[in-house]
Amino acid sequence: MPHNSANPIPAREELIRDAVIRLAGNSQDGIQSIGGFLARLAGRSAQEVMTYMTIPATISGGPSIFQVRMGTGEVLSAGDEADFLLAFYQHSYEDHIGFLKEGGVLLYDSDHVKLEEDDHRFVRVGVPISALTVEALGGSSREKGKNLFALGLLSRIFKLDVGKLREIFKERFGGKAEDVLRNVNLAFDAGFSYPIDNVLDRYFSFQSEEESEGPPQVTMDGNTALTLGLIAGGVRHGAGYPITPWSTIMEMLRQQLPRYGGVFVQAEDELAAVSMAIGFSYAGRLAVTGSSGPGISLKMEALGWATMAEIPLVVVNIQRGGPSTGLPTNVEQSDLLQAIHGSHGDCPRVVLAAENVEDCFYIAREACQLARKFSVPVFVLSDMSLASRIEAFDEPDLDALMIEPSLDTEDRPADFKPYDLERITRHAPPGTWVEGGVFPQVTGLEHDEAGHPSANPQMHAKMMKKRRSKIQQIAAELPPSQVFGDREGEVLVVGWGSTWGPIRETVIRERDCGRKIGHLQIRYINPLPNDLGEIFSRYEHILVVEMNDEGLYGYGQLATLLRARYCNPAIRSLNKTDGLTFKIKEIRQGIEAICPSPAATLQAPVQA
Amino acid sequence: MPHNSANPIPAREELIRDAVIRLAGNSQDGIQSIGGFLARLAGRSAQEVMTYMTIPATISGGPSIFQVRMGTGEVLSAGDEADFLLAFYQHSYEDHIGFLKEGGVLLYDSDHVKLEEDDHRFVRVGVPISALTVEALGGSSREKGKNLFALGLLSRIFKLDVGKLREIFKERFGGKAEDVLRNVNLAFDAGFSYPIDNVLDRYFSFQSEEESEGPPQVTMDGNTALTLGLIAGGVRHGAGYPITPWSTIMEMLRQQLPRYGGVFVQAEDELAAVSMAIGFSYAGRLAVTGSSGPGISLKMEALGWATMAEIPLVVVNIQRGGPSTGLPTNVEQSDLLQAIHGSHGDCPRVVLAAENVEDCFYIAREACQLARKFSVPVFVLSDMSLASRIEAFDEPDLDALMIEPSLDTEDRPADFKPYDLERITRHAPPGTWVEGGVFPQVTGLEHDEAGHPSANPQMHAKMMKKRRSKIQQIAAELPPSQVFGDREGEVLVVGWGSTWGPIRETVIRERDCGRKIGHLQIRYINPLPNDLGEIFSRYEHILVVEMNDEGLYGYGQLATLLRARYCNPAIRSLNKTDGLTFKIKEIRQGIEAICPSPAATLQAPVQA
Amino acid sequence: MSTATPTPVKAERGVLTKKGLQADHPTWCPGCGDFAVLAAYYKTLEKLDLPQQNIVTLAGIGCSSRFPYFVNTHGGHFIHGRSLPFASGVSLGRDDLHVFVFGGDGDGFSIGGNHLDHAGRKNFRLTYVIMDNFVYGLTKKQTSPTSPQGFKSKTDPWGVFDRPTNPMRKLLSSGATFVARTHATQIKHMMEMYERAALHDGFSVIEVLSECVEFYKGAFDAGNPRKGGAFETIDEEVHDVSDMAAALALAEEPWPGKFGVYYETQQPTKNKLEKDLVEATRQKVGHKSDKELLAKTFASMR
Amino acid sequence: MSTATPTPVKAERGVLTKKGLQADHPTWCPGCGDFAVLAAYYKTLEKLDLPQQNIVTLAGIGCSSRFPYFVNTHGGHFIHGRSLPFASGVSLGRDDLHVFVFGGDGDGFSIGGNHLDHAGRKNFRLTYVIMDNFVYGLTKKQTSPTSPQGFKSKTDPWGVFDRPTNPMRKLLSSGATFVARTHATQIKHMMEMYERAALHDGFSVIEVLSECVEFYKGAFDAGNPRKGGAFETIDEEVHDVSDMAAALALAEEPWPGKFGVYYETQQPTKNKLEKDLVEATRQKVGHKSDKELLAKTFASMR
Ligand SMILES: Cc1ncc(C[n+]2csc(CCOP(=O)(O)OP(=O)(O)O)c2C)c(N)n1
Ligand SMILES: Cc1ncc(C[n+]2csc(CCOP(=O)(O)OP(=O)(O)O)c2C)c(N)n1
Ligand code: SF4
Ligand code: SF4
Ligand SMILES: [Mg+2]
Ligand SMILES: [Mg+2]
Repeated sequence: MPHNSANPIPAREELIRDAVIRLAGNSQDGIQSIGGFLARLAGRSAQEVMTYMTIPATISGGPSIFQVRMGTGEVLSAGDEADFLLAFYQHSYEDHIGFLKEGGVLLYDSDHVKLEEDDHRFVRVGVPISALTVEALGGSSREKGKNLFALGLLSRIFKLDVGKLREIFKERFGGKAEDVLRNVNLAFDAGFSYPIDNVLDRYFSFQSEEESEGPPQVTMDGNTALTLGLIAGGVRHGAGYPITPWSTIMEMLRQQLPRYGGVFVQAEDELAAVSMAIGFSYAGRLAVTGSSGPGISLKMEALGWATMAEIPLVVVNIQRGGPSTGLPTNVEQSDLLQAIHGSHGDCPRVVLAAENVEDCFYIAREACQLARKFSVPVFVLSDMSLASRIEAFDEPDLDALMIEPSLDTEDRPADFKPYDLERITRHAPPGTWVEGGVFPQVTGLEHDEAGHPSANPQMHAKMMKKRRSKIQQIAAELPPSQVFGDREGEVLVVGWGSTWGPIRETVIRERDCGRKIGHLQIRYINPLPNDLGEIFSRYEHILVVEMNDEGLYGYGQLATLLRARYCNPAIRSLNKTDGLTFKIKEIRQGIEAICPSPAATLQAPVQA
Repeated sequence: MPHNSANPIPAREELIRDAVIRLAGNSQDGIQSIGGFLARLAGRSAQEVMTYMTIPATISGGPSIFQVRMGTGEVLSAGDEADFLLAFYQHSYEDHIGFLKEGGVLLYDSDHVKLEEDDHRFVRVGVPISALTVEALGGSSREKGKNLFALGLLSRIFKLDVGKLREIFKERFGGKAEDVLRNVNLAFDAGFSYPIDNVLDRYFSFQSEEESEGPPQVTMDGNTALTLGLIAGGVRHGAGYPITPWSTIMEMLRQQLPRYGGVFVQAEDELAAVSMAIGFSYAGRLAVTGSSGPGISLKMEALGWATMAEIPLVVVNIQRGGPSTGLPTNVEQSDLLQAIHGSHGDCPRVVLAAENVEDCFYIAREACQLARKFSVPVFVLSDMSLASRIEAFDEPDLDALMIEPSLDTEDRPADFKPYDLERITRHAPPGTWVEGGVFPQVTGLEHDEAGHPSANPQMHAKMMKKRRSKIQQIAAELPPSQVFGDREGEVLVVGWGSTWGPIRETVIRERDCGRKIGHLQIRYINPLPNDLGEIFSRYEHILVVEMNDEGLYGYGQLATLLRARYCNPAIRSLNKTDGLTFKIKEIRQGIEAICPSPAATLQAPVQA
Repeated sequence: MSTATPTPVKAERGVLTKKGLQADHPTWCPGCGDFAVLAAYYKTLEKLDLPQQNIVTLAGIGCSSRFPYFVNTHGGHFIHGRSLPFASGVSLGRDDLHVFVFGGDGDGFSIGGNHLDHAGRKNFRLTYVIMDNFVYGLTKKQTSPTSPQGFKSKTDPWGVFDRPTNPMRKLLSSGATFVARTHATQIKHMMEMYERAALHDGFSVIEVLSECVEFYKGAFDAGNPRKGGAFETIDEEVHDVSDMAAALALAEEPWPGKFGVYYETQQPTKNKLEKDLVEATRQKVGHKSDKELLAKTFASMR
Repeated sequence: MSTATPTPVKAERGVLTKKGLQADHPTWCPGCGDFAVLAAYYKTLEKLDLPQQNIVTLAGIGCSSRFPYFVNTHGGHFIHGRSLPFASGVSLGRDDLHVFVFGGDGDGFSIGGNHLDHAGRKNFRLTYVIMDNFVYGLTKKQTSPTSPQGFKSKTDPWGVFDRPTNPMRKLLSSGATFVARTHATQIKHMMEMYERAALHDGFSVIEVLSECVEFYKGAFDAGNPRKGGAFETIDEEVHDVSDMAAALALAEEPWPGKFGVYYETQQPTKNKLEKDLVEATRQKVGHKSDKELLAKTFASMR
């Protein structure tokens, strides 16, 4: 992080590699915006950053947290424990003090929080945040601006780049009434100039990192990255229905697509949404639909049609806690088997899963490519934690990645068949002229090559094969799977989706302790890559880590697929369904349970 | 079969054990009714019978067949080849002559069919069926009655019990205008008195069997049996929407339930149907909903609610060819994984599958018991072939089996909790008084024991366990799995649903050839019985036979579950998706492929 | 006939009171119109003094649909848009219950719109209250079918341009046998509508304008005299509530339109029609026991 | 703006003829009313002489919905009840196409009823023909929402007792901008309705009474002069087609009611509204290329 010479902080500072800061308050307090500002600042400072947020399920607000982890190395998870806790209220303090690590700093609003007297595990710093904010902004502000006051405090403690922060404020609030930006700066300055020196004996400063040569960093949450990935992949049409946490994708598409000449429709329900999206695709406009849990269930019938009729489509599922209405604002990975098997009949389709925020962009784009190339519906699985988590990543190279959509109404020859058994279907949308003037039928009934209904036994078997083979061909074309860490050894930890970060961090730590261990995150879930069997054979234990239920027989959903395919009893599961992301500690315990290592080696780092 | 002394047929007869008779014509010709009469007659004669029917998918009719296999031993499948073919039209002859075994009898309507001159593999018997029927009934009848004429012919050839047949006519047509029954008898008599002796040199007669002591036989199709099973299980309420081949169940329930004080509603769609059924169950009336493929997909969201809210429900799926609209009048077993995994989230429920027509009754009844006892949705899987196939079976003992429904609005104590973690939920429907006057909430949100929404991580984990454990408890209570044939050996053939008959017959024949082979039909698919692993360990090969696709990796849907659970690579698959039931030959070839036997031994019986 | 009849009303239960009816404290935003809808429901139940264990409060999904948690009756929080078929099953399965359904405009007119049409024409005996706030509250400000043109939502940031559903025309068209409209700020009128709806023998539906202060502040000021609007009620001396064409014409009136009962007719309920069928059929089969009836069916298949 | 525009109309294509429009021989029962509906469609297309490759014939599921197979245009046979949102996507995705949708009363009024309401109010540019036969044909005689009371179906063997949907009231209530009614035996009238619907710039819907000879013979004789019925058409000199209340009143007339255009209004189509939005937005962003636009978005997130 570049040093800001205008910053008048004296020198008693401590260099740190990364810091986990948890902000705990109510959702109305604008906790998310402090988090957002910090994340963006980190991105602009070529730092890694990851955020983690919980939102109350009720509208009227309620307890909410935002956790930021920023650092100069690679930041892989939001952190099991916090180095700093900023508590706005008594409940914030009580509910979250358990997350503060021993020796950590507890900052609290002394106007609202009363501490337990005899708890001396932490550095305790009380600041009358509410009173000082009201003072700074004038009495009418009803404590609004506390978040900016707190940001000022943090900026001072962490020697943040105030110049860059003010730029970010300007971008964010510049368009609004003038006094909005002025108030922002007033509140911020009040925090920044608070004499924190008197109560805190250290400052912190992130180890400076070479300003890298690479592309600039961009900072956004997973739903934004996914949306931009769809646009880069050439999606210009779509339809959806609101549901948390999918809604923000549909809102952004609705707002963005008109610029690109496209349109997104808020439909009357998810059945209409998926049907309309299929209509767009049938008309030659690769389309997206999406939802979360309940809404995805409603799309199952129509999705079967897209497989049968061989129409390309991208389907996004931002998973949340289930079953049924479940836990709408918690994370879970329990819709995997539905994505593969949720429609009636043998209904092959592609299922991909994004590893992290950056990957939300790349996988969405790849989904578009696969959908088009193989004329098939492609599921993109993300989840609540990726949806709202903010991360910084290298700005994608659009010169290489941008796919301009095109409408394929090229003439078709007289022998054109919509369901040619010799070829992968390439849908001819209306407007396409067919030499000889016989136009294609597209249908959800089993059909012959011309699209006419057929219940001929051999034809059904052949068409089943046609639909299955193209998915197998995708598998054949997949890049080799990438194992991180040891290429053979005691344990291979396997995950999918957003468990990527915690697993990676765990594996790094375990290797530091001398364990021979690898990490494989599966992005292509249906079809699975063909090289997994060989990879699995190089490890004594395969531990599949998933945020879903252990099921009736003690293994999770991805584990079901892998065990069925490889009949390898070394494939075992680590599951949980508590609505929270995996902690490093939990995964380490899971590894320890199937493959204990000498106690002494492990003890220390697990506590770290 | 008892000898009918009024029957004036001379003695040149051949005793046979069973006969496969295929009737091929158009659906308008009333082919089904000949089949139905034959089946009922067989049932009344303590004979075994099985029928097999294809229906054209279009309304305006078209080629249709009905195949009857009757015999004195146990009849397990409808037969790979026909002993007799009765062809009404040229297309009937051309399309079906391939099914007639060499040396078999080809009866044909010489008014409509012209034979290939030089094909002398069969005994060929032409009868001017159309002309003689018109003659018998008078000119105005537009060839109606041909079916009864043909039945007359068959009665003569097979020495059927004409007295009993006339009784059946009377029951069937007695209520109608007098001349209807007269015409029936006229047409029948014309066929019966046709001098078939002049052209056919043999008669056939079924080996007579001791008239058994047991209960009388009843004859019906699978959908009827399933409907009666629901009634015996205490279902008095339900809702559905028409779809082939589910519709006949809903029609029968709609007609029958009012007698029992119940009601069945034809809803506006499947989403409404499942919701209404859940409403009945919530109100304390165990209810059924059902559909086939597309309609089942539409129920997935609401079914998740029933799992989450812990409401009992019976869900019937009469499977047909998929995906999408697929093959509405063909058979397939491709909705199994959807039944288990089709709803979003980890959503445990019970899935049962009926083996044959008789089992449709028993399994439907058992589904009601399980739903009630464990307050959970229970799927009953049947399929198109069971739905319309007619079989005779022992009349169930209602004294032992009948379950009278009761409304459980017994008072609940003051500490009553709708989601007590210590107990299996027993739903308290409205009308129930709770001591202390605090009434329960029932919900699809994750909740605490009182039914109040809760996103507490530990509570979610506990409730997931509660919902999972009761399904595991069902597994613990299942009866031991029954293996037929060899208790250990080379091959265990495993099936589910309607493949029971063809597999059983195959295994009998294979054992006759000296192979050490067993048969296990799995009726409880979710949860699976706990003793399968031990059983599988006693065989070299486990062959899972299913009418669904081999999937991306070469195994079917039940095989996926079994391979995942047991990680036993000996579990392999025999699949097909041609919309037809398995032939004995196909299964034998599948066995041969994984486990070849000395060629000489096998050769002869396969041709048999 | 084996379908057991419900247990008799408990003697020990007392008179219904607001306190006895309160359950969880509502999680709605302070100022949300839904509080008044709830208060009026409590009062109506107190007035009607129904047996508490026979009252059922059901809902779909939405802010408004959290209703059941706040009422101490048997409660069911179902899925989005399907509360009507769910409630219809409850009503038809148990004619002794008093079934009330609550939900939002998205729940009722968007995803659930078709069920309204069919529950209406089939005339299930229940009361359905649509708490219309012209916006999606729970999912935070997307366009609803009733959002007026020009309203700026997250899915129409430039202002809604699709023509909205005409709620009263939709309700009338459904065939519902009691159709009324009220405003959450007009407690007395709201209670009157509830009471008439609850006493109506058939499918009764009420649109209540209930403001979402978080996402659509001031939406219904035009119908609120205290905010300078006009709360014009229907004069049933003039308007013939049994005249469908007249009711439909009322529905075409410009915003904010009229409040009160638009339409009411007496038609046999689905509950009664099915009950009559059961009675006629039971009569025909000689009131045999279930086992005898089933045995007879089997015998006919020998 | 990168969304490519469609290829121009082929010069080589000839004038549309019945022969060129015929495809598979219909699988309907001999005498089914649907044959006439098909014939009138051929004739209307001939008369309009649209570019053949730009005509799209779509359907749900049902006897009537097998329509696309019998017409030589781009055709899509979708799933039961969802043909309207499917077709709306086709229309909105490609404003150069001529989208026609066919389906039955079950498809349209039962499972698909909600989509009608929303496609109507959003006014997608397409023509929807409901081939109403008052019964479920394909699934063999169950009650349909339009089955009249007393009709004996397999699900109401004692005669339907639920009140049926009033089809015209439902269509009008949806907000469709062109609503008409015709009878399959009245070819000329049917063609006139088709043509006006096809030329209407918006969501046009026609109910055509098309007899199911297999399961509901004689259902529409009352509207067929050759069977002693009355085919009374609407006199547009008297009936103001732009008056919704008048149209709704027409819908309340007793069976067999009137035939012709009940309602027509000019409202901006969804197609146009979205196109205008695109144009205004493209203007605002300076008609930049897709890559430039996306790059700018990324840059704002640095
Ligand atoms: C199948 C399904 N789709 C979407 C959602 C998300 N969702 C919950 S409530 C709601 C709409 C809320 O609006 P409204 O019904 O008007 O109720 P309000 O919150 O305004 O009272 C939506 C879309 C869901 N829970 N289930
Ligand atoms: C989701 C779903 N439910 C049910 C069906 C079965 N189904 C096919 S067509 C149809 C209704 C047919 O009636 P209608 O729409 O009036 O068309 P018609 O055959 O009378 O022309 C039904 C219920 C289906 N294909 N898909
Ligand atoms: S968001 Fe609106 S509808 Fe929901 S509780 Fe708040 S004010 Fe009420
Ligand atoms: S069943 Fe009826 S609607 Fe279907 S094709 Fe036959 S006559 Fe026409
Ligand atoms: Mg609302
Ligand atoms: Mg119809």
